[in-house]
Amino acid sequence: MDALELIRLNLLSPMVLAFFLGVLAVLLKSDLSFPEPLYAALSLYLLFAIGFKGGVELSKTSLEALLRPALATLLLGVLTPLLAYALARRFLRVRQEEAAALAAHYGSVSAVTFLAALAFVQAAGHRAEGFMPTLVAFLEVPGVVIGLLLARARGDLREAVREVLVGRSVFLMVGGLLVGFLSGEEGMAKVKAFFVDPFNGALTLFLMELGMVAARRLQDVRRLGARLFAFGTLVPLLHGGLGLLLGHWAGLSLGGGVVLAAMAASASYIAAPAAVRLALPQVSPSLYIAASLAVTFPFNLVLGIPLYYALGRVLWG
Amino acid sequence: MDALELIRLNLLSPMVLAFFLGVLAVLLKSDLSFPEPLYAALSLYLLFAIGFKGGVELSKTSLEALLRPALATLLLGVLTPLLAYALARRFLRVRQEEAAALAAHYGSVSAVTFLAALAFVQAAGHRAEGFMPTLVAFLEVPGVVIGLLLARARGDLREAVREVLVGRSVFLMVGGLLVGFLSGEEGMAKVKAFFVDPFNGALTLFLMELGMVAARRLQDVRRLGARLFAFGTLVPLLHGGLGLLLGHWAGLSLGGGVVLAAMAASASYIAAPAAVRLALPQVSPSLYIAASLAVTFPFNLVLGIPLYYALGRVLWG
Amino acid sequence: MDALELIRLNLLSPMVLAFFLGVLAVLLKSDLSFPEPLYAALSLYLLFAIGFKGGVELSKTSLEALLRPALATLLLGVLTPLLAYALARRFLRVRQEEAAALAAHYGSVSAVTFLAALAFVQAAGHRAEGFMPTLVAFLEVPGVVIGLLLARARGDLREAVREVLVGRSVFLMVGGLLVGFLSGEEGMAKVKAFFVDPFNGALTLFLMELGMVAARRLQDVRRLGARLFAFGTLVPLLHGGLGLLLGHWAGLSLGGGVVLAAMAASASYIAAPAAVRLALPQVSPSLYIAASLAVTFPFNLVLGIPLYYALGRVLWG
Amino acid sequence: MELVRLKLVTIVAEAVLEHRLVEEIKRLGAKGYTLVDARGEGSRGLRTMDWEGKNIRLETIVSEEVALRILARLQEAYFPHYAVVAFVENVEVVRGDKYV
Amino acid sequence: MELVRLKLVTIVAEAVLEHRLVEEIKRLGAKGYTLVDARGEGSRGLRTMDWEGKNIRLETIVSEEVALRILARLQEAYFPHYAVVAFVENVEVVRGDKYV
Amino acid sequence: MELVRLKLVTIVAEAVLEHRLVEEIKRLGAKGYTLVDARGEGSRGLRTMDWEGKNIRLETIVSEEVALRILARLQEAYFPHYAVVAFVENVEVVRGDKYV
Ligand SMILES: Nc1ncnc2c1ncn2[C@@H]1O[C@H](COP(=O)(O)O)[C@@H](O)[C@H]1O
Ligand SMILES: Nc1ncnc2c1ncn2[C@@H]1O[C@H](COP(=O)(O)O)[C@@H](O)[C@H]1O
Ligand SMILES: Nc1ncnc2c1ncn2[C@@H]1O[C@H](COP(=O)(O)O)[C@@H](O)[C@H]1O
Ligand code: NA
Ligand code: NA
Ligand code: NA
Repeated sequence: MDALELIRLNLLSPMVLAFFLGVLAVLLKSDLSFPEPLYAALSLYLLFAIGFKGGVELSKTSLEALLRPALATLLLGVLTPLLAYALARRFLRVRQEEAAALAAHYGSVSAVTFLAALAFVQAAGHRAEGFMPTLVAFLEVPGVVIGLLLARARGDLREAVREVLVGRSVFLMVGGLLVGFLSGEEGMAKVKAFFVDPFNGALTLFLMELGMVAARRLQDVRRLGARLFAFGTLVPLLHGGLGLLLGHWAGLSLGGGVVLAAMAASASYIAAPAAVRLALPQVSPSLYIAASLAVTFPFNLVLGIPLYYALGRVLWG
Repeated sequence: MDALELIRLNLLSPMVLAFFLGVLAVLLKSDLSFPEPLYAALSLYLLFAIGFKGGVELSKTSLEALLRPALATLLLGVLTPLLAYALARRFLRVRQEEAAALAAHYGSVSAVTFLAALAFVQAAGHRAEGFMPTLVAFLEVPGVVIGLLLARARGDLREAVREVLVGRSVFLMVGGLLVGFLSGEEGMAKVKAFFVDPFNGALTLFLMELGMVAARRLQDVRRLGARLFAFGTLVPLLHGGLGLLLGHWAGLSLGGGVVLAAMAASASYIAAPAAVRLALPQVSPSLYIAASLAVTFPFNLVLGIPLYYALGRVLWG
Repeated sequence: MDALELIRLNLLSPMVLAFFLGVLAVLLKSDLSFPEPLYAALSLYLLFAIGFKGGVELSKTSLEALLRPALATLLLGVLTPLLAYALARRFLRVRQEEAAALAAHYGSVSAVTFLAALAFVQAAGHRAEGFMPTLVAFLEVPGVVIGLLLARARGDLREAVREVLVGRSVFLMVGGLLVGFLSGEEGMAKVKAFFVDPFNGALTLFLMELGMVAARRLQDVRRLGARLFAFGTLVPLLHGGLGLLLGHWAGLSLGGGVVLAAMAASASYIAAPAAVRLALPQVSPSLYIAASLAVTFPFNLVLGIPLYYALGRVLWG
Repeated sequence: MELVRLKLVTIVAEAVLEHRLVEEIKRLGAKGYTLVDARGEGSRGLRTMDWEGKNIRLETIVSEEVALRILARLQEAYFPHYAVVAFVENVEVVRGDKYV
Repeated sequence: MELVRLKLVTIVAEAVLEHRLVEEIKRLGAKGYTLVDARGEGSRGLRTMDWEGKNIRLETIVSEEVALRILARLQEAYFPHYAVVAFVENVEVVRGDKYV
Repeated sequence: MELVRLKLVTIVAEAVLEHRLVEEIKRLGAKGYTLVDARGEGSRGLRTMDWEGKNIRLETIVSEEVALRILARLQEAYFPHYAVVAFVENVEVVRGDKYV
């Protein structure tokens, strides 16, 4: 399969199509809307389920296998926000705090991009390591911390770290991982029909909603101009490449490496915005939400993931 | 199986029983209530899922097979509102706008009746054509348009058409159809456990809620009298018969013909009420909501669908 | 398997682990929260599903088998509130209305404890009788009635009984039972993928939420002191033992006996609090909600159920 | 357009009282009300959205006389035991006869 | 800190009117609004949270002039046919120029 | 029945501020508050119910002094950067000592 074929396959998956359906709903001014609790329920379900699945897998792998991947992830967690910061300052020419806000977002992870990457590699016949959800937690935190440090927003730093660590995304994923790890295959047998089988369908609905939210942000991108668009596509390519290299170095499988690349390439739009909004109120949220949600997220979903996979196949040989 | 046996089978399905349980909850003044977002989530799920399933089937049929059924549906879309209008004027002796409001409802489709009919023919060992959800969209719009034209509510006509076309019911069903059509069997494999297997169960819960809503409208029917009751049962019989004939002419299978009949026989209570309420505010909503939701919907659910099936078997031979 | 092994198995089930994850979320001040409609939707689903499953089973058993178990349950319904009242007066030294409020709670049933017990005996390779959900309804009502009688809150008695009987928990469970009974195996085949297969997973999510609610009540327990803690663990042991004896006398299977014991041992925290709050406003709700939700519920979930099972195995031989 | 001065009574109470309070205010002369779900904190501690603790916020536009009757009834039967708060404001409405 | 006196107009209406009412008040000069979902009862009977009957509660802080314009428009185009209630209060705000 | 005049401060703000604002008003002397979820539009554009943009509507009954303190604090620390609106009304309550 060449890259184009991969992109086609990816484009025609129900998940990606549902995302575009959501975009369409907004463009056509449909009165379609997801009740807010449905959004919350789906994200809760998806995060816990992915952690749980990972935990069950983890219960079957040696913990020492986790060491190098964890190290690679922490390295990514330090490098990517700095990279994003430098690019934002030089390329977007934004103020220090604005660059820092962007760094916080591009240094941490979008859980849905992570899920989409998992689904993609699975559909391509590979499987990622069971501990990947743990790595998400490792990658989520440093990005936000370094972002706030770059903005010299020290006052709120401790609070911000705490908020990200026990924030619902990280908590649910790590919590699910723990539950899965402790209850193992036996536990899995009991709840598989709820947490595993319907997973991709739930993800499809969720992506429809995300498509609507992203489309509503499109006008912000337009206002902020082409540079933001370029920033939102180049940074993920850079971060994704870095993720592949480090993943390869860490001895991950091809599947795991691609997922790590997608994680590095993604920009948070749940944990980071809340932390940044509180700590850096002077930065307009349109800047970072538009960039991460309306540019980088669809880019990764549609082109990025198949691309990292194509590159990964070269790298893994 | 004779008609009585069919009715018995239908009556004892979990879906129909759940509807009556909902009615009972209201009669017993139980404090049972569905949180509004659950209602919204279920209807979103059901509409998208049915479209999706249809789309996957459609990806396996030639599009020319769609031509005659589409024509038959458009014909129904023009005839049924006119018929309903004439009957309302002559038989119910209501004012012009009131008859027009009723025409808009009885000319378009109730998505849940459509779903119930699909489930019924499936349980009876048949299957409807994959493109039926498309036909729902074709039938939904003309009814409302003609209804408003009959009321001379021209001012809002374009707006009303747009609202029905991109309104959530049509949008979700057609959107699901597109997603299913494009992602095909491969897509289906990924999300079957979410959109297909649990479908009837979700429909059961939804019907419980509809039973509660319908029961709350029962007092409106009582106030409006026996004529409304007669109108709400005779019109579906007429429209259902017409639907069977046209479906047969169009070359649909028995399953498809019965579903088309149920569609024609049903009265909208989502898209039409919103459009009519805005365009014809002088007509009391109790009139059309009570008729379509508290009379026609249960009639179709309990008696109508098995009846159209029994007639269909004669017609199809 | 000895008792310790049973406790270990129980502790490591996803359901129990999820409960503790919920507790942890509150202790760590995570911003995790369940949208209220999700809580309502899950409880609606669980109650109806359990009734439905029971109803289908019931349709295969002779109704006379129900007689003695029903009698045993009614006996429990009278004895347990009186016992709880006496203990509360003597041991906790609370006022008459306070003891009565506690009696109402410990005399009726916690639906989730019931579900957890069912899941436990099933995981241990047994099965409870299909009519158990009916028994829940029988046990739910007398407790509240006798509780209010003990408080001499006669004025509201009839209203309170009606409210419990048609209150959503009893109504959904008995309603589901009816639907299951009438639609039988054929109905089951249609909706199994929704109401049966994903059940334990949904219960897992629900228990996470309950863990959060219980943890928020922990501070109330601390304020009310060690006596309340002792009361909240001794009463279930007593009631559970009584339940086992009566279940054995009634000829239930081991599985059914253990579930009946767990029912007797449990304290209501849905139907009873609402009824008691309205009828006995002078009693602070912290007293009974903390006792039943933050002490007795986790006690039963973690230790009680395996214990009743261990005892049951002795008794059933 | 003629504006009429009336009273807006707002009651915040634990959700379990919804039906009772609606009955009470109707009995005391209110012709309508508007209700939203709420959460809050007061002397009895945080009332979260948990089923057992959520609040409602009930508004009714009434004549001064009915407003006083409602407050008196609340003071007598609800303030002592239940988590209830109420306040009164002056409002102006069109179609004043709709509310009295 | 300087407080400015303005009018708070509250409109309770059937949910189907949401978009229209928002357009109307903006057209008539409102610079912002706040909206919550509600349920209620009035002369047209109980409006529950069922999709077809839920209410919205819309608030907007405006100058007296705009308030009167909004009421006049409601009286002309909405009160006769729709389930709509509206009332006006005096409020004090900081940064009064934000609202006019 | 004695009615006491107090101030009702209503704050509409982006939801992310919920915890902070509750802390602030308590620190400044509020004895309770009532909170509902809301959506709205103002100078910073539409704030929908999407997680990142929803609003809260917070009410607290306080003495005039506390009301002014709250407004001052909002003006100093919130108005410049956050999407926040606040207004003050006169209300009458029974049991005035509950609120001060
Ligand atoms: N000062 C206040 N301002 C606004 N709402 C209040 C105030 N005090 C109490 N409440 C509301 O009234 C409910 C019951 O108050 P309480 O009886 O003091 O616990 C609380 O949950 C709040 O929603
Ligand atoms: N007196 C009232 N006080 C507060 N809200 C009211 C009042 N009357 C009506 N409403 C609200 O306005 C809506 C429409 O009222 P109506 O047009 O009288 O049916 C009702 O559903 C209530 O939410
Ligand atoms: N004039 C107004 N009347 C009522 N609410 C307003 C008004 N202006 C703003 N708001 C509310 O305050 C929030 C923030 O406003 P802003 O800071 O102007 O974007 C909006 O989302 C609205 O909910
Ligand atoms: Na990243
Ligand atoms: Na029709
Ligand atoms: Na009990």
